[in-house]
This record gives sequence, structure tokens and C-alpha cells, in this order.
Amino acid sequence: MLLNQFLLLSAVLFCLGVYGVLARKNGMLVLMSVELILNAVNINLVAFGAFRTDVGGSVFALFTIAVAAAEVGIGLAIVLLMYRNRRSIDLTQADLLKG
Amino acid sequence: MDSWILTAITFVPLLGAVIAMAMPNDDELHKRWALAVSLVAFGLGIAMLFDFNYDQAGQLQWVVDEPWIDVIGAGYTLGVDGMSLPLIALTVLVMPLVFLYSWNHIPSPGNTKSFLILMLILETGMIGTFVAQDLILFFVFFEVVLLPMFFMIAVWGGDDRRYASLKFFLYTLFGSALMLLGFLALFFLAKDPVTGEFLRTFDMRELTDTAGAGIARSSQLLIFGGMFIGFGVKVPMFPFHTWLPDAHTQAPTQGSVILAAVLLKLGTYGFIRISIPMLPEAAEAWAPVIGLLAVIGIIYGALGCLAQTDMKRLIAFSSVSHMGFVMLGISTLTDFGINAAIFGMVAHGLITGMLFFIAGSVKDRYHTLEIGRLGGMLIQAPRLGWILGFTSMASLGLPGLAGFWGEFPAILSAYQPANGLPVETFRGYMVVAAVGTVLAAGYLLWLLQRTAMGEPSEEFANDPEVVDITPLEWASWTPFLFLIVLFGVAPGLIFEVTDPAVVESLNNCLQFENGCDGVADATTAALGG
Amino acid sequence: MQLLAQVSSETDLYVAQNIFFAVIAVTMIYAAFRVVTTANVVHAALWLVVVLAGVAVQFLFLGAEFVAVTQVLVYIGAVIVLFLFGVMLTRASMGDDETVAGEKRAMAAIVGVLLFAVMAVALVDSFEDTRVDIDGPQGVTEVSDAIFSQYIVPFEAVSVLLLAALIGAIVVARKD
Amino acid sequence: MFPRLAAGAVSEVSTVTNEANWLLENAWLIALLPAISFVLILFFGKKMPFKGAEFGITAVSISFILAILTGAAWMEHRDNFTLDTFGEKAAVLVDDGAGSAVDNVTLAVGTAAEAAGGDGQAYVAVQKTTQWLQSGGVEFNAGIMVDGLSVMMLFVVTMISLLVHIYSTDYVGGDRRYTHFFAFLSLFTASMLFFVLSDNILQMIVGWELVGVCSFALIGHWWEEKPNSDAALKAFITNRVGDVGLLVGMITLFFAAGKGMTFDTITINENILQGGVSHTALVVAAACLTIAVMSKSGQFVLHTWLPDAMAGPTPVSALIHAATMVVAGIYMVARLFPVFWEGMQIDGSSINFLATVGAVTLVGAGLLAFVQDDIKKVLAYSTVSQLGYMAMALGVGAWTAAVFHLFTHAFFKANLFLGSGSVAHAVHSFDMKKDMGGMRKFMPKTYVTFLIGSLALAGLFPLAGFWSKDEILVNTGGWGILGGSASAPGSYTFHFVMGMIGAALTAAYMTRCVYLTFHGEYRGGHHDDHAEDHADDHGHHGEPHESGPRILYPLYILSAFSILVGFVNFPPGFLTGSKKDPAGWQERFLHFIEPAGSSYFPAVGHATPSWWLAIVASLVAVAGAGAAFTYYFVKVDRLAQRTGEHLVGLPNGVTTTNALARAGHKLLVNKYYLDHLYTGIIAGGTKGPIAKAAYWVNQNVLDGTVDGAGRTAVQSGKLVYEKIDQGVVDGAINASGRTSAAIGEELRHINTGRVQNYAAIMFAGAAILAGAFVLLLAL
Repeated sequence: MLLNQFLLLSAVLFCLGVYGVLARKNGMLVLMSVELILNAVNINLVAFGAFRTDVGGSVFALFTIAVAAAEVGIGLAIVLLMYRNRRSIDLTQADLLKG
Repeated sequence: MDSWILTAITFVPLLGAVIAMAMPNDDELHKRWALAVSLVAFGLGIAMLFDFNYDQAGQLQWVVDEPWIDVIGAGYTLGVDGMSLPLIALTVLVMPLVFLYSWNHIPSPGNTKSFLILMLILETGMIGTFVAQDLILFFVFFEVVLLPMFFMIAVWGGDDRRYASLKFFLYTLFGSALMLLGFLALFFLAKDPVTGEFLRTFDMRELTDTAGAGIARSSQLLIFGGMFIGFGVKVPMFPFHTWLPDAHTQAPTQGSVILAAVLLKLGTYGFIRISIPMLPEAAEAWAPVIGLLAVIGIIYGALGCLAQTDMKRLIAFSSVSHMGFVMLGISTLTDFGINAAIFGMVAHGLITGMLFFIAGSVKDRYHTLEIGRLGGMLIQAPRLGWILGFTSMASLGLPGLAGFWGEFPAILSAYQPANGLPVETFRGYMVVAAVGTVLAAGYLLWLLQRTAMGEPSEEFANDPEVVDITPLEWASWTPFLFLIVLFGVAPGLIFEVTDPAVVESLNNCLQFENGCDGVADATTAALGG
Repeated sequence: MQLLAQVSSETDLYVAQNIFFAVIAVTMIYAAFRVVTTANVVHAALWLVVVLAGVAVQFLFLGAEFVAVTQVLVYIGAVIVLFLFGVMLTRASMGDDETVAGEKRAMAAIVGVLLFAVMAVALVDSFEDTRVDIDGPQGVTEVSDAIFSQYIVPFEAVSVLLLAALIGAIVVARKD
Repeated sequence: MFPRLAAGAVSEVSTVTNEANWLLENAWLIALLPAISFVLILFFGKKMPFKGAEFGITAVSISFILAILTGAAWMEHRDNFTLDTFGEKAAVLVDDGAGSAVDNVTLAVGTAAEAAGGDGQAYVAVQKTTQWLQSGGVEFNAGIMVDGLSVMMLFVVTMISLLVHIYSTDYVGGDRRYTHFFAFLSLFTASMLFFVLSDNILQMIVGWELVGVCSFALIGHWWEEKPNSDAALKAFITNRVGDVGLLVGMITLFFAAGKGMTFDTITINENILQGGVSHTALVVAAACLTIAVMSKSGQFVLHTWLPDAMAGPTPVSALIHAATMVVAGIYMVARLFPVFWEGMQIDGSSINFLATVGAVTLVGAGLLAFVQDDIKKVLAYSTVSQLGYMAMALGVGAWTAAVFHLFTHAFFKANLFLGSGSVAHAVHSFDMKKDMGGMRKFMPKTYVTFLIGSLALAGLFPLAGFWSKDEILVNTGGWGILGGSASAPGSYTFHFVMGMIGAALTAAYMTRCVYLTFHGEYRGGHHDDHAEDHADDHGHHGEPHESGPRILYPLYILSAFSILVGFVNFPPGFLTGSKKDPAGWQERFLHFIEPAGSSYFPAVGHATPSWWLAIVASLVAVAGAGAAFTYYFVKVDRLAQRTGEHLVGLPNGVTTTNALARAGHKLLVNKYYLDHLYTGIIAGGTKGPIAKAAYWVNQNVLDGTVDGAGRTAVQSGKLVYEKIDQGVVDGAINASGRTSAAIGEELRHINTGRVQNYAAIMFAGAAILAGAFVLLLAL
């Protein structure tokens, strides 16, 4: 099997994730898109690990999964907080950074 | 002294910051702690000044060379030579004074603890940038500086802080992205000049020795261009300067002081430490452009000053003008010019830092920096007024004060740039830069006249808040004033440290062996010596 | 599970393996596409399950069994459940009310395509037809050895991170 | 300075020595004392019983005594540093050389000594140098150079400074910034002495700027009032304009004549005189330095700050804006004379930039002095005019004459300024027409001193001004009929004529000034608060009364000098004795001051003095004075007595009857409109429209570009989308209409502040950067 097939797959997932992060209004959906990105990264890690026959790739994939879990936890907490404060999780309304 | 000192001086503030996070939320305690930590760093800095081998100022000293991220060939490489020593000394000196000043000048909305912690982190970033001898390490420290400054502006800044901080952040980030790109390209493209093999290293010493050998000229130009924008944004050079007035105007006093005194020097330091020695060929090609932008910056910054109605913004624009002199010195690619540039950095750090302190104190007293509303400061707060006058004089390059030695040698060096550079063009720059000194006198004295001279405006005539300098201000300002005079009278203190290092860094640039010195040698021969 | 990896080492099965990969990949891409386009939040979560499962299969292809199992357990088992809880707690509508301005989607699409183009060019340019040979599945022993010797510091760091995230999530979401 | 020791050995020993009288070697003490006094006044001045004045006076007194002793030591050195002792010293200096080297040295010295007059004495400057700093292979030295010129300046500066210090204790007494005033007087004195003593051009720049800043601070001493601070700013900024010339000129010299290695004045001069320095560079340097002279020494067209500088206290005007600082430009030219000598080819020529600037200034400022009502402004324009004399003298090659005029002018002009201050002190105003007149009755002593000063300035025999002016005129070599011009450096007829006109003008406007101030009827007495009421708190305005001793004694001393100093340079053959009698009275000034025969000074010719010329010049001056006398003392006075009015001019003078004269008068009153040009057009333009335009560009173009870049990233995405997506869905629609609508839409939605927009920009940026990197690697 070619290394590139995994990498390109991961690239597609990554870009779809980016699209989601950018285009979605709903905070939940943005978080899901982030998961896509993380998974794309994971595929990359494991693919390179296999390619180099290095166990490090898998190890870091595991770490990423752990971090992703943490991220979802915090992310959801933030979304919940936002919901409680504004009765909405529409990110387009979160424009405090407006310059 | 061993190599531990560099690691120590770099990470003491960070360690202090970490400990401070764990400490209870007591403002007084935190102020004392931050001051103590910065004083420890200052002490280490003093120790470095004593231990530094001045005969070997051209060589890196206290070198640390440990592996760090082996996979990408990045090492934990530290070292200090005559080029970085003055800047480190400046940094460790400025920080305690800023902390001292913070004693009763915590900008709204308070939260002393976070404010001080951010400044400590900032200190680590700044020192780290000056000691790093590895591109990745350099980059990391360079970026570490960014965040605390962003928060200082965004949280403790003025009314328009969001806009200013975001602009600062995006601008610098944009610059550093290009810079990183340049670093990576260097990593991938640099070859050993002897064997012709790829070096694959981020070690600044090796890359300096290589001096861009084996990299195609077109790539060199592109890489230099990337770094040029990266460092140029930080300097800031015309036309990348527009973040500076906003950032300065909105930042709290301490932020402005640090920004002016040290942060801007990261960019110029990058030029003389990385861009020029590593890519001399490209530097030669870019030099006329840099020189042009530098003199445009000089005139343009000065004109910008003349149009200002806000004192702080005026000082910010004057930075653009002054850094123009520094860049002009650098663009000549002579050791003389680069020495002048380093001196200019230190001098500008002291003088403009001082001016921002004054602006901060004026704001404390008058609650405005609108030049038109001020006036008669010499009557109400005579010492403050005199210090403003003194610092303005230093800023406009009065001989006998530090500013002169940054300005005059830079102009001087433009008369005779390194071989291969267009001489007439640079002489033109020289004249324009000299004209810039007239404008500098214009805007600074105009500022002085409108704020310090005349009768106090009715608005503030009987304002009890307008008091003369407080003991705390004296304490944090005196070292600045003293050094401005000291370096003005004895500029050799800096020139003699920087000179060997600058010569060393230009040494590897083969085509510059006949630079300024070459002329001198030729003349010696001609005179029969 | 072991079967897949074993099969992959036999040369005459390459074709079959590639077809299998292609099917999974297409499914994943479609599912991912639905995740980022569907208007229904619950549907999106479910489509995400498909993607995650596909990723787990990819891990199997690459011989990383332990990672694949973890993927299923943690993601499909825990994360998705969390998402669904989140959906319920925020009373996000189950219906088709996700309306995003078209211009914004276009902008995002352009960015995504641009990113993909760059990555694709770079990947194709640098790896061309480099092969990846899977000798067999990685043992759990290998992974655990590595985690608890070479990578012990990051491991500890991650555990602290998880703890911090736990506390953080509680603090942030606490009602007071 | 390695190459100088090696290559310049011959010239060095023939010019400079480090071995000399202790006083000559340590002349830097003279400059150091006032500097110490400055620091002391700054820190302790207010706590002292005399508010700091005692520090200044003590320091300057000691400096003055040292300067006199140094002068005596110099005379001794000049007379006794003979060929024999010199030969020995030369042999010692070149001790490692072969015997022939010593011969060469002796030979060279011999030539030099012969040129000096064949009396076996060599003109050997004393130089003490130490390394200040070193950068880029260039040594920056700090040192002193003592020769006749600097000794003369030391004497002038310390003496006038001392007198001004004493004068000021009364004049500025009670001022709220009395201590500051003395601090800056000390600083100024120190800076000026530093400038005078400097042995290299860099140090000269430093001193030049320092005196400038002291001048700024002292002009703006009463900064509460805007006109004063305006004047201070104008002075400083105008000087900065000249400093551009100074910097460029000095830098050119450093590289062209100093060979990029040394700032040393002597070496630079020697290199120029030995040839081998590009003539172009010298022309540029000379022209640039002339610009510097124009600003510092108030030459046309940069002189406008000097009259305005009269906003400062009168003692400051006397010290800084008459006697010392403004002659810094003249001094600089004298110091670097070879630059001008070679660069402008003074020798054998009949016109050059410097001389012409001087000549125009001389007449132009003399004319302006006629229309001034303010007594100090009359004197200010007179100073400008006299500085023009000096610049012109240097330009025509009359080095000694210029320096001599500088010397005499310092005394009589300080005398006049202090005298005018004395009058103003009494009437609390400087306005001659409104508040003065008839002061002779109230202040007879001041009157006498002022009259002596005026006569000296007018150049009437035998007062100081006569001798120096005559020497300048004769050295222009301009008018052969009157004789004496044979050996002058060039034949500057135009400048000779201008010099004559200047002489007449000077005599005339001083007559006017004396009349308006001291004669006629007292016109003051009405209460009129003017600039000077800060100066004292006497408060009452009755009859004006004579000033106190601390004001009068300096006036007496300066008057005595105004009478006497001209005698130090009798032209040869003027008294009895042979023409070249070193023991006699002739040309003592020239003998001690001019570095003739030294290798750092060109071989300047000296014109033979001419009785005829002296007589004609005196007649011209008398004629000028006479015309003004007739007008004021005879016609106006009579008319005033007849009508009993207070008159300051004839009611039906030429300006009222003749349109051309009226136009000329208007031109003069408006100071040739130069101030309008500078303040209104140049400064106003820079400060206003130009600066605003630059700032506008900054805010709207540069900043706009940046802000716009972010918007454009979003916008372009949208636009492209509109094209593609809408195109697919809706088919062909009017593209232009849609685009404009889209742009309007975008413009409304700019700066959303939404996180996702920023994220989009970030991702897009990352993608582009990564792409760039990929491309870069592919190259």
C-alpha cells in the first residue's frame, strides 16, 4: 500500500474539518469538526509510525486521543456555559473580538 | 563562571512567574516578588558583565550546546557575544525599573498578579531571544514575547485596546510566519561549503559560518525577503510600522516602556544576528532597499510626529524615525554602521523608554495626553518638565547624551557603505538622514514647547493631582537618566564590546572583507604606512 | 482483527486490500462531508460515528491494533456520548434549522480547498509512490513499553492535562 | 592613529608637540572648571547663599586666570620653541628612524621655520590626545589643541563670560530661575571652551551642538511667554538646518581628508595641503560647512534666528549672541581653513561662496539695522553684519584679519549689548522709539561706555574696530588704486566695495541708535509692561536711574578693551621701527595667532597696509555717520525742539515722499520676507499640510492596506464564490451589477469580529505560507 493513500485521506478529512470549523454556526458542530481534524492528524501519525516502523506514531496517536477527549470535555463545558448565558450556541453571535 | 548562567538568567523570570502563580493573591506580595525576581536576573546580568571576557568579545561565551529536539535537529544552544551582551544588560536593567514603577501604577483593571506574571514571562522571552543560538530556540523565544504583550495591551490597555492588541498580534504573527519560513528554508537548503552536503541544522553558529554557501541566489533573496518582513515588522520598518503607534498608544505605560526599550530591538537584533551573517549575498542585494526604507522611515516618522496631537502617539512615531537610523546603520553592512546600530538600539531603548515613562506620569497627573490641553508643566511640575526637556534633547541626538552616538555614526557610515553597495545612493541617504535630524529637533522641541513651556492651561492650573516627580518615579528613572549621560560621555563602553563581535559576524561574509576596513587598509598603504 | 493485518502482508492480496481501503475511505469522506454539511445536529453526531469507525479501520490497516481499539472505546464509546449529552443539554434542535450564510460557507470552502491543494501537492511531490509495508500488527506490549519508558514524561503530562481538563470542565460548566 | 605616526611623521613633528608648558598641556582644565560649576549649581545651587552664582563666578574666574596664564605660556612657547630645541625634539620623536630620517625632519622643519619668518622660531601647536572610543576600526579621540587661535578664544570667552556673570548677578537678580540661569551660563562657557579647545572635528561637532542647546535654553529663559519659546525653537531648529551642513561636511572631510580613519583637525588640514584629497570632496565639504556657518554665525539666509534670539536676557545676548557662540562658525572656518582655501580656491580668485555670503550679509543686515525700533535688534543685526565681515574676510583669505575682527568685535559688541541692557534695566523696555530718548541725562556713565562701543563698532580711529576693519579691507585686495593690495591672496573687488558700504552703514545706524536712545527727549515714563519686567522687581517707574556697580564695572572694562585691543596688531610700518621687528609693536597678534609656516595652515599672503585705504575707509565711515548725524542730531533734533514733540524721525522723510524708498522700507521692515518664508511656508508647511498628508497616508493608505488585507481575504473569497456558485445556480446574470452589489454587501459586513473569520484568515494564511514554502523548496 502506498503511504500517500493514507496521507491524502487524512488531508481530505482535515480539510473537511477545517471547512466545518469555519462554516458552522452551531458550537456543537464546530467541536465535531475539530474532532475530524484531530482524527486526520491521528491517521497521519499512525501512518508515519508504520512507515518508519516506529512505535512512536501509535503512542502519539494515543496521546492525541486523550487530548481530544479532554478537549471535548472542556469544549462542551464552554458551549454549555455559553448556552446558559445566551440561550444560544450560535457562534456567529460570539463576536466579542470584534475590532 | 560556567555555562549555567545563561540558562539561569533566561529562566529565572519564568521560574519566578510559575512560583508567583502559586502564591496567594496579595498585591503587595506579588510586587515584591516580581521585583525580587527581576533583581535576581539583574544581578545575574551584572555578574555576566563582570565575568564577560572582553578580550574575546567577538566569540560566543558561556556556550551551552545540548540536544533539544533531535528529530528536527534543533538544539538548546545558548551563547552571548559582544553583540548581544549590551542588549541583555539593557533588558535586565529595564525590567526591575518597570516593576518598581508598577508599585503604584498598576493600570486599570488591576489584577496585579497576572500583570506582573505576564511581565516576568515577557522577560524570559526577551532574554531568551538574545541568548539563543539556535534558530528554533530563537523563534520560540521570539514568539514567547508575543503573547504576554498581547494580553498586556488587550487587558490593561486604553480605550481602543482590542483593536490595537489584535493588530499587534496579527501583524507580528504574520511577520514571524514568514520568518519561520525563512528559517525552515535555511534548514533545508544550507550546505556545507567544503563538502557540499546538506547541513540540516538550525545551529546559528554553523549557519553563520556557512554564510549561505550553496544556496541559489534566487532562494537567498527570497529567504532574506521573508526574514526581512519578519524582522522588519518587529523593528518596525516603514511600511510595516502601522501597528506601533496603536500598540504604544493603547498599551499601559509599562507595556510601552518595554515595547520601546526592548521589544523593538528584537527585530534589529535579528537582522544583525541572523539575516546578514547567514545570507550575506542577499543582504548585499537587499541593502539599498533597506537603506531606502530606513531613510523613508526617518523622514516619514518625523512627519508623522509633527501631525500628532497625542503625546504618546508622537513618541511612538518618533520610534519609527529613530529605528530608521538604526536600520540605516545596518544597511551599510559595515562594522562601523552595525556598531552604530547596536548603540542606537541601546540608546533608543533608554531614551524612548524614558519618554514613555514620562508620558505615563503625565497621563497619571493630567488624565490626558492631548498636547493641546497640556502646557506649563515646567511651572506645575518643574522637575518633570526638565526631565522631559532633557530626554527630548537626548532623543534628538544632542552630543554628550546617548542618542547622538546612535545617530551620528549611522549617518557617518552611510557615506562609505560596504564594498559592492552603491556609494552615491547611500550618500544620498546620508543627506536625507541628516535632514531627519532637523525634523527630530522640530517635533521634539515643539512637543516640549507645547507641554512644558508657557503658562499652565486653565483646566489644570489648580489641579492638586499635578504634582512633581514622586520618590518612586525618581527611583525608577534615575538609572535611565544616569545611563543616558554615561553612554553619551563614554560611548566606548558599548562600542568596545560590540565591535569585535560585529567584525566577527561580518568576517564570514567573504565579499565584505574589503568593507570599511578595506578602505582604511588601502589608505594606510597609500600613505606609505 | 488480526486477520486484516495478516492478509495485508501477502502480496497477492494487495488488490483486495486496496479495494477495501477505497471503500472505507470513500465512506469516511462521505460521512465526514455529511458531518460538516448536515443541518441536523444529531445526524451530524451519528455521521461522525461513521467517520470515527472508519478511522479505526484505517488504524487496523496500518497494524496499529491497540490504537484502533482505543479509538473505538474512547471516541465512539465516550466522546460521541458526550456529544449527544451536549446536544440534549443545549436543546439544540433536532430538526433542520442549521442555517449558515452562503457566503461564509463559500469562504470556508475556498480555504479548505486551498489547504487541500497545498497539502496534496506537497504530499504527492515528496512521497510519490513510497510504500508502507506492514509486517504485522504492533503488539500491545511494544506500545506499552514505549509509553512507560521512552514517553513517560509526555504520558504524565497528558494525565495531568486530563485532570486539569476534568477540573476545568467542572469549573466552567458549574452553575453558580 | 597608526598611519599618522608612520606616514605623517614629518608633518607631525613640524606641527604638533606634546611637550610643552604644563599650562598648555592642561588647557582642558579651563573648560572643565565651568563644567564642574554647572554640575554643582544643578545639584546644590538653590541651597547656596548666592543661589549658585558663586560657583559660576568662582569657576569662570579661575578659568579666566588660567586662560591668561595659558596665553602667556603660549607667547613664551611661540617665541622660544626654536629650531634648535625643535631639532632635538624631532630627533627624539623619530628615535627609531635611521639617521637620514632625522635629516629629513630637520630639513622639513627648516623650511617651515623659514616660512615662518626665518627667525628660527617654528609655529608648533600643542596637542594632547587620548582615545575616547573605538568603533569599526576607527579611533575617536578626545583631545585639546592649543595654538594661537584657541588661546585667543580662551581669553575672549572666559573674560566676557566672567564679566557677564558679574553683570548678571544684578541684571537677572531676583529672577525666579536665577539659579538655572547661572547653571546654563556655566554650561555654555564649558561647552564653548570645549569647542574651542577641540583637536578633532568630531569634538567640534559635539561642542557646536552643546553651545546650541545652551543657547536654546537661555533664549527661552522666560518660556512662560510664547514669543520667547518660539524664538528659542526657531534658533535651535535653524541651527539644526545648518547642522545638516555641518554633519555632511564633516563626514565628507572625515572620509576624504581624514581617509576614513581620523577626525584629527591637524591631520585633515595637512592632508588637504599636501594634496591628494579629491577636489570635489573639498568643494562639497566647504559648501556644506558654509551652510553650517550660515546658521551658527547668522549669515544670510539663515540669520533670522539671531535677531529673534534677543528674546533671551541681555547678558545672554552679549555673551552668546554677540561675543562667543555666534563666532563659532567663524572659528570653525578658521580652524579648518585649508578646506576653504583649497575647496573654494580662495587664493588668486576674485569671488567665492563664503566671501559672497559674508558680503551680502554685511550689507543686508546693515540695512535691516536701520528699521529696528528695538535697541537689541539693532545690535543683533549689527552683529549679523559684523559676522558677515568676518565670514567675508575668511572668504577672501584674510585669515588674520577675520580672527582679529572676531577678537575686537567680541569686546565692543559685548560692551554695546551690556550697555543696552543697562538702559533697558532702567526703562524696562527695549523700544528705542517709545521708551527711550534722552537717556544721556539719566545714565551718563552708560552713555559714555555705549558711545565708546559705538565708535569702535563704527570703526573710527583709533578704536579697536578701526584696526580690524581696515585689515579686512586691505586684504580683500580689491582696489589697487589705494595701494597695499599687492600681496593679498586674491582680488575681491566686489567684496571690497561691499566692505566699504558696510562700513558706512555701520557708522550710520549706530549714530541713529545712539541718537534715539540717548539724545532727544525722554519718551518713556508711561507704564508699559514689556519683556524685561521679569528681570527685576524694582517695580517702580519713575525717572530712569543709572545702574549699579555690578553692571557698570563690566561696561568700563569692556570700554577700555574696545579702545585698546586694536593696538595689538599695528600694521607694519605704522609706528617707528623696522617692518619686521619681532620685538616691536607691530603685528603682535599676527605673530602669536596665525599659524603661518606650520604644516596645517596654507601659505596665506598678507597685503601691505595702505595709508590711503585707511583714510578713505575712515572717511566713508565718517560720511555714513555724518549723514545719520545730520538727519537725527541736526534736522530731527531741531524739529523736535521747535515743535516740542517727541520725534524719532522726520515727518516728511523719503519713505513718505518716494514710492521706491517706501517699498524698500517695507522690504526691510519685513526682513526681506525671509521669516515669512521660513515660519509661514517652510515650517508651517512641514508642520501642517506635509505632516498631515504623511499622517493621512499612514492612516489611510498603509494602515488601510493592512486592515484591507484582512478584509480582502474574506472579500475575495466571497467574490469568487459569488462568481462560481451563483454562476452555476443562476446561470448568467449581469456580472458587473452583481459584483458591485457584492462589494457593497462586503463593505457593510467588514470587521465582523467573529472568531471564525479570523480562523479563516489564519488557515488561509497558513495555506499560502505553506504553499510558498513548498515552492521555495522546489526552487
